[in-house]
Amino acid sequence: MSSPYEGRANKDASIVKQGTRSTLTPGTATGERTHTADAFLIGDSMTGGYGSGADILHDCTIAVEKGEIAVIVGPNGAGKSTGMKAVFGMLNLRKGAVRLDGEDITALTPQDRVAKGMAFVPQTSNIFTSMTVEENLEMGAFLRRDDISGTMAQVYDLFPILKDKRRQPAGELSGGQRQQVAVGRALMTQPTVLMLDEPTAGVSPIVMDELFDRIIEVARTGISILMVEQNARQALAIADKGYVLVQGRNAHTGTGKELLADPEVRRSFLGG
Amino acid sequence: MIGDLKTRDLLLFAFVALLFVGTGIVQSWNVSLTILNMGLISAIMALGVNMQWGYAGLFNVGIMGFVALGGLGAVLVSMPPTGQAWADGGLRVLLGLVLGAATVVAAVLAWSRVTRFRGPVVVAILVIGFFIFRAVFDGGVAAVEAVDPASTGYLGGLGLPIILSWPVGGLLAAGAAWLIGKTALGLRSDYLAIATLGIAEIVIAILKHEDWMARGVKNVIGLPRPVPYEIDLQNSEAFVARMTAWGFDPVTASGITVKLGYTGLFVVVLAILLWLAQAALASPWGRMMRAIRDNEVAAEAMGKDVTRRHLQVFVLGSAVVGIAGAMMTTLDGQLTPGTYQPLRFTFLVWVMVIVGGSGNNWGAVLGGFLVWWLWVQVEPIGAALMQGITAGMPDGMWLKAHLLEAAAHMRLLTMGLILLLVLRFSPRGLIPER
Amino acid sequence: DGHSPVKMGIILGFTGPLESLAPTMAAGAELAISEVNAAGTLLDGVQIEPVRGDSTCIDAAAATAAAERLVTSEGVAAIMGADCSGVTGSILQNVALPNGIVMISPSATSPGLSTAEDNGLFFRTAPSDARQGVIVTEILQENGVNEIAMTYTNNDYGKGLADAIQANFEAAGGTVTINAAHEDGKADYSAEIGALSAAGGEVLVVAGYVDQGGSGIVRSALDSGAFDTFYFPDGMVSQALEDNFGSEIDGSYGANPGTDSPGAQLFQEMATAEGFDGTQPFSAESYDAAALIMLAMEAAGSTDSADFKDHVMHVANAPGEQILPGELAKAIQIIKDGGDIDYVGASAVELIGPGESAGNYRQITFTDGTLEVVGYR
Amino acid sequence: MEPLNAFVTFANFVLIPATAYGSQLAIGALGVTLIYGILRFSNFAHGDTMAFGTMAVILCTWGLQSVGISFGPLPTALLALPVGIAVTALLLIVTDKTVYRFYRAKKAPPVTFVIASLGVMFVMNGLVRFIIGVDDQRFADGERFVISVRTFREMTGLDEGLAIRTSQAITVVVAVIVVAALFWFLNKTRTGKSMRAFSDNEDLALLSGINPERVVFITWLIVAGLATVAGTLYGLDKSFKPFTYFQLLLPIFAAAIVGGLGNPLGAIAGGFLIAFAEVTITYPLKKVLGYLLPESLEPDGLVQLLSTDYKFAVSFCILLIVLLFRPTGLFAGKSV
Amino acid sequence: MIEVTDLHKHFGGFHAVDGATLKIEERSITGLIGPNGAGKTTLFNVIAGVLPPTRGRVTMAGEDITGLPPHELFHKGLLRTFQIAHEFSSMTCRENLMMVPGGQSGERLWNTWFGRKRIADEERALRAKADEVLEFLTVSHLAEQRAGEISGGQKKLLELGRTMMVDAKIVFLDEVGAGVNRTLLNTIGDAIMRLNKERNYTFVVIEHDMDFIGKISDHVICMAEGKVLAEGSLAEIKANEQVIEAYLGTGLKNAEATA
Ligand SMILES: Nc1ncnc2c1ncn2[C@@H]1O[C@H](COP(=O)(O)OP(=O)(O)OP(=O)(O)O)[C@@H](O)[C@H]1O
Ligand SMILES: Nc1ncnc2c1ncn2[C@@H]1O[C@H](COP(=O)(O)OP(=O)(O)OP(=O)(O)O)[C@@H](O)[C@H]1O
Ligand SMILES: CC(C)C[C@H](N)C(=O)O
Ligand SMILES: [Mg+2]
Ligand SMILES: [Mg+2]
Repeated sequence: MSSPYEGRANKDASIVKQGTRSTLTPGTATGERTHTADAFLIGDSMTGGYGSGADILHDCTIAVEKGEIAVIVGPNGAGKSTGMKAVFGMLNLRKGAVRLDGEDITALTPQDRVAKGMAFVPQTSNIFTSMTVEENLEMGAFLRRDDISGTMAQVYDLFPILKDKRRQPAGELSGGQRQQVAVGRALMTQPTVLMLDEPTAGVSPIVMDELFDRIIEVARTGISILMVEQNARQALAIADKGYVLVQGRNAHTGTGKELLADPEVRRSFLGG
Repeated sequence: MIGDLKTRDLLLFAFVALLFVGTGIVQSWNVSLTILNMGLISAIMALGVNMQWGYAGLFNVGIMGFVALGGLGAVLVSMPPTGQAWADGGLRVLLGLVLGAATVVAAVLAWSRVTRFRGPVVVAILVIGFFIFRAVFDGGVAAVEAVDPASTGYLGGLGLPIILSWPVGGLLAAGAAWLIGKTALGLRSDYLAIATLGIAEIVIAILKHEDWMARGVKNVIGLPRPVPYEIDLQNSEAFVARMTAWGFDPVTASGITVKLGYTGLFVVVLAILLWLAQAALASPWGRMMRAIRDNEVAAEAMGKDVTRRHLQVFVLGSAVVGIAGAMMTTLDGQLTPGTYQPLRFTFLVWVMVIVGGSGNNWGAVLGGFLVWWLWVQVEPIGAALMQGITAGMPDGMWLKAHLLEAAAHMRLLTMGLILLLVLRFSPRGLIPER
Repeated sequence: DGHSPVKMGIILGFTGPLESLAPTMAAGAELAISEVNAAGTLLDGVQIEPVRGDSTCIDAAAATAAAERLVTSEGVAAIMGADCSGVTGSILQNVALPNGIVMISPSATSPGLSTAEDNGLFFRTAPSDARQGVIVTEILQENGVNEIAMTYTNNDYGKGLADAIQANFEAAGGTVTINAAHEDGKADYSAEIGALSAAGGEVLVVAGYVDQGGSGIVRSALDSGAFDTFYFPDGMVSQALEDNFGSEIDGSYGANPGTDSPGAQLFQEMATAEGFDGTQPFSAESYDAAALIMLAMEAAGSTDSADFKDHVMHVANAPGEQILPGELAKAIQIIKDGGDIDYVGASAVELIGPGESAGNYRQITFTDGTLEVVGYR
Repeated sequence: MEPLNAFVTFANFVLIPATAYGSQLAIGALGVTLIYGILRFSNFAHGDTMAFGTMAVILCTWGLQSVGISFGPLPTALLALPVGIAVTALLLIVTDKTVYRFYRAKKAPPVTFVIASLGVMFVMNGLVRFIIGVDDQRFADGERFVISVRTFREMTGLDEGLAIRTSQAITVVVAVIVVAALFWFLNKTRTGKSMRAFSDNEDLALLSGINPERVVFITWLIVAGLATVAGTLYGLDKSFKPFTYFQLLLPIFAAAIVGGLGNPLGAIAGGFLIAFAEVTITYPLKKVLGYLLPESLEPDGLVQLLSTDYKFAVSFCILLIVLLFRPTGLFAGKSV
Repeated sequence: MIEVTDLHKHFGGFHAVDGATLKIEERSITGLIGPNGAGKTTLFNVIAGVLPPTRGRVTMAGEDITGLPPHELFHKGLLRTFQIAHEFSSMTCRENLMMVPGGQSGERLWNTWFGRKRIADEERALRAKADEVLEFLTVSHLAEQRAGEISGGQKKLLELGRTMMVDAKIVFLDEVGAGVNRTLLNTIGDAIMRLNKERNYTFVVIEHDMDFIGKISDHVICMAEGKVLAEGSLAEIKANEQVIEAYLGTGLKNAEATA
């Protein structure tokens, strides 16, 4: 195996956390500011909405450190996806900024952000339906000039079913298979930040576990992961940081464990 | 019904009204009314297309064919029958047609009933039927077309008042639409489009070629009118006296009177159709149609019979177009199959619908008036534009001569520019769907 | 001089399938107008101002609207046009007739127009195609042809002409192997040529337009060796044939309205001086149509259609002094002096029956790649 | 000899013309299908784009001819092609920037693009007529025939002749090359794939770092090439006249659709299907049968299935039948 | 209620459903699970008439319904939701719901012109019903929002909401839970159980969330490779080695290390 993740996979996660400057205040009080201003990727005090419609996000901050996993949870329609899109530049922000590694990228187009090493798997229509599975993956690596066969092998490794179906148009796949293609496509970019909007929606438990495993591994290579999850308990379990969004605002923020432990969060957002 | 309109929409209608009033003042009321009458007909056509596209998302590019069928209705209803032609071969032609139809029906039945050797049986029925049909039909046609070909050479019509042809034209179009819909409505978007385009071409080809029906490319001219002739008015002392008393020139007044007669008739038709269309659109029926347009699979799963609804709206829309077609032929006073061109009768109507605002009946109507006005007026506008551009150039300069020479072509260019501008500033149409 | 100019509508298909014929036709008419204007003597100093309108050739509604605008808004006193028979009929019925405006078409040749209701307002300087059918048969038979294949442009002109030819030719004992339509402006005529060649015949009669499908048909027929001798009716005879095919069509022949009167020649010289091609179809007829309108005005002493409509036939026909192109000023003078004229013009106008040209035809043939006039009938 | 004569007649009047016409339609349909495939709308301005491209080529050809440059037995116009393509590409790209880009940004539905393309069609239409006029223009030079009827007869001693025009030969060759190249480009190259990705899911293409403007740019570039080549070859074979080019639009669309929109192979198949339908079904077999059958059985009538008046109708009937059985065309096309 | 006998659905050479035989008891809530690509959705699509079966038979209450079109099945009381939400995107959420009930008199053109009074009454009732459903799904505030402009999870809720607009006999739910907040999903689970008890709905539920399946279903079917792999109570299924290997897995390998 020539995986770039190799050899790091089972190291203690605490190694990765060294050097993070996150000074999260434990606790879950609404509106409590956490010190994330100099995080690796941060959508800082974002306010904005679709087109000329009403604001969906209100002064919402999402951040992730290098090599960390940040998970966003919240009720349906809270603005999680909107927040992700905002971070990726698919939305015009009225206020706030997006910074990557200290650099202000608020004005960059999505494809410029891809060039900067960001990758995104949207929640819906996240595959090229008329193209084969393999072409989907190739498109993920569109900006790469080097040999992509290694990465592709890893993706097939991660999602074996895709290998069988690699010549099939992705539009003919089952719901869960599509989801795997979508995540695979993002992995093909070899990103420094991976943003996933509900990657496990519709995937079977075994694949979901595989996926979370791989996400942890990926994070350990120093890649930042920002993801939205409704399978929140599993997701928060592996999260370094968790955000609860409600109506476009930061409602609770904390480490994954803290949020899991908070009875109110559990009851209101995680299904008890 | 008017209550559905917003202030902005009313302003747009007022603007279009202003265009017509302006035309009346600057050019002449006769011109203004001429354009208005065709505008009314265009509005009805646009309404029909909007039903199909705006309500149900059916991309019908065969409008021309339905317009022509409506026109055929006008001839069949209003022209006097040609006695000689009926005597010589009329019945034979009809018999031929019946045999032809019977062949098709037999073939279709065979296709669904016969189990063994289905293909060969159907082919055999079709081939044999075709030859019998040709044998009977061709002779009849030859006999009919031989009757004074320069002025008749066709079976003629029923000699009824031409106004009756409006519903009949609608029915003809509806019948054709039903046949087409039964076969082609399974097709999606552009595929349906080209299929309907082709069918329209076939309809025109038949109209052009089958002289026994409506004289083909030799045209039927001099259709009777639902309104008096200008000449009769001019010869009527009462009319002349009254107009002179009111201070009008009797000749001009006769023209205006006749045109107002048409306007009145057309307005009634448009108002009725618009009311029907609006009531339907604002009801659960309209909601169901929109649902089907948005997502057929889901609508089907929610118990809506998509195929039937498509057929229904396709037939209705086509019927409306057919009515407009018959009205247009009535207004023209002649049926000239050669003039049916997709650009004019299909794409221009589409432009009306899209510019007006697809999915919105009022939009379609507005588009009908506005675009037709433009279509007629871009000619002088284009010429004026060229005059303006060349005004500064010295006489005799090659460019000036060239530009003025090309003025006629500025017509389409101007049309294109205006279309692009309207679309640019109102991409969803002037009165968008809400 | 106190006279405001009187307008004359020139309604031709400036856009549409005959757009390439329209410019020279309009130029012909405007040539007559400028000739009269230059003289300045019409009705003691009336200037005529041409106003163009687009008939589109095919769109009856647009043509009607354009004519309506010219008549009721521009206030034209007469219409020179329209070109195609279809739109001509509709303008006549919907605009000219109701408004009592004289209309002289230079080119609408459909036999159907002969019997159209016109209140004495409609004339044409082109002959009805019924007449041409006779001419064609005569010429073909003189050339010993007994079997022809025929193709016509699919409109009232083509169909009417083809029917007339077929009826006459068959009545005279000939055989028409096939009489097939072709649509103008189509991309490809292989199918038509295939059918025509399979049917066979000594000569192919192409009742079409030279700058439309007609040339396309001839081209394909030559290239595929289907036919090498053609008969060209009026819509085809033109300089363009020479340019397009040169000596490839040697031995072919045809006829178009025209006379051996020096008028035609004169007109061509005038046209050349003016910078357009006077041999283009119906250019001469357009000149004549415009001239007739103005001469009739002079004869009536009025620019009101109701007055001068009755004078058109009179100035066009004998008795009187013969008037050729370029002699319009002279004609006006003669009328002013109470004399009588017989307008001959560029196309040897002789109006018969319902006010249409009697039909003088110029017989031509192609030798060594050039169009040669061999006689008149 | 008789069967040979029959075959030669059939080839001369059916096979060769239909093949050449089919190729002409095919190259035109390729352009339509490409725009549909990548930019997802039916471009009604394509006929006039072809006219514009051809016009550019003609003007350049005249220039070349006037300075005495020629291309031997081949038409000079081929030399002028690159210039024509460049000019056309410029026009298309300017059009895109001023017209279509706006609707792309707005994510307007395809029908808006279609109607906008109607507007563009009107404008281009006026532009071409304004520049070169409405008349026929002939610009073909070089050898007209690869083999002419007379030569053929002399060579073979048959009664019937057979002609192959240079332009026909070139058209067929070009059609084959172009479709192969396009197919390869779209399916095998990175840029080609990115174009397909863009057409499939614009947002996601963005997320993969594909530059939409570049995709659009390249698309128009190729379309300019296809349109100019198609127009020029057609003009060489027949003649150039703006109105005819507009009329070409219909059979071209029919070809693109019957083959399956968005599919290059489909465009080729569609072109041939339409062309052969037009030419074959209305072809009277009288002459062919005359050669094949014994004297006594020779047909009196034309043995024509349908008169040529219905040739267009026939091709549309075939189109309908194909669509009824394969609703997205011969080669499963897309639909928006 | 529903019996599926040796059902096949082939895509070219690929057998998505490969001889599935199963039985859905009346008034049951059956959970349908299985790995991605097992053929669950395809099975739904075949039963619901969206796809024609290659072979096999489906009966509903003894009546053969194989290959009937979806709209007819709807009127027989068979409803389904879509895994990938199929909202009517240009219509408001409320309209999305109001369009569902069949046999509305306002769906006949004639009535839209001459029976407007009756339509108005019906509409009022429908509207109240729709608002009730929206309320239940906690999305009342979206009533006037275009369905194309709501969040992914909200679309799934709307999918579910549509089935609540009519009295169905049997409802097929294709992963209603995917993308839905777990707290809300619990409420939805309660509703499903209530509809089942009070109104005698039969449910077939595809879901990958075992907690949810465990909470609501009395019977679980696990599919794999187009066939029924195992059947029984959730506990039985969870203990089945094959199911664990193909579907459930053994949990996160690294999670503990991280957390
Ligand atoms: N139209 C099609 N053409 C070809 N193969 C198809 C098509 N639709 C589905 N398939 C294949 O059939 C298989 C079953 O798909 P299905 O959608 O039924 O799976 P599923 O059990 O619902 O999975 P999931 O849990 O991921 O939704 C998959 O492998 C898929 O690739
Ligand atoms: N395209 C859009 N246009 C306008 N409003 C939108 C659009 N998409 C979403 N919204 C609105 O924005 C709000 C937030 O949506 P968003 O998709 O961010 O929610 P979410 O938190 O991701 O929910 P879910 O868990 O259901 O995916 C919702 O109220 C929704 O109605
Ligand atoms: C311009 C002309 C060629 C018109 C033709 N003679 C016709 O009547 O239509
Ligand atoms: Mg979301
Ligand atoms: Mg599924």
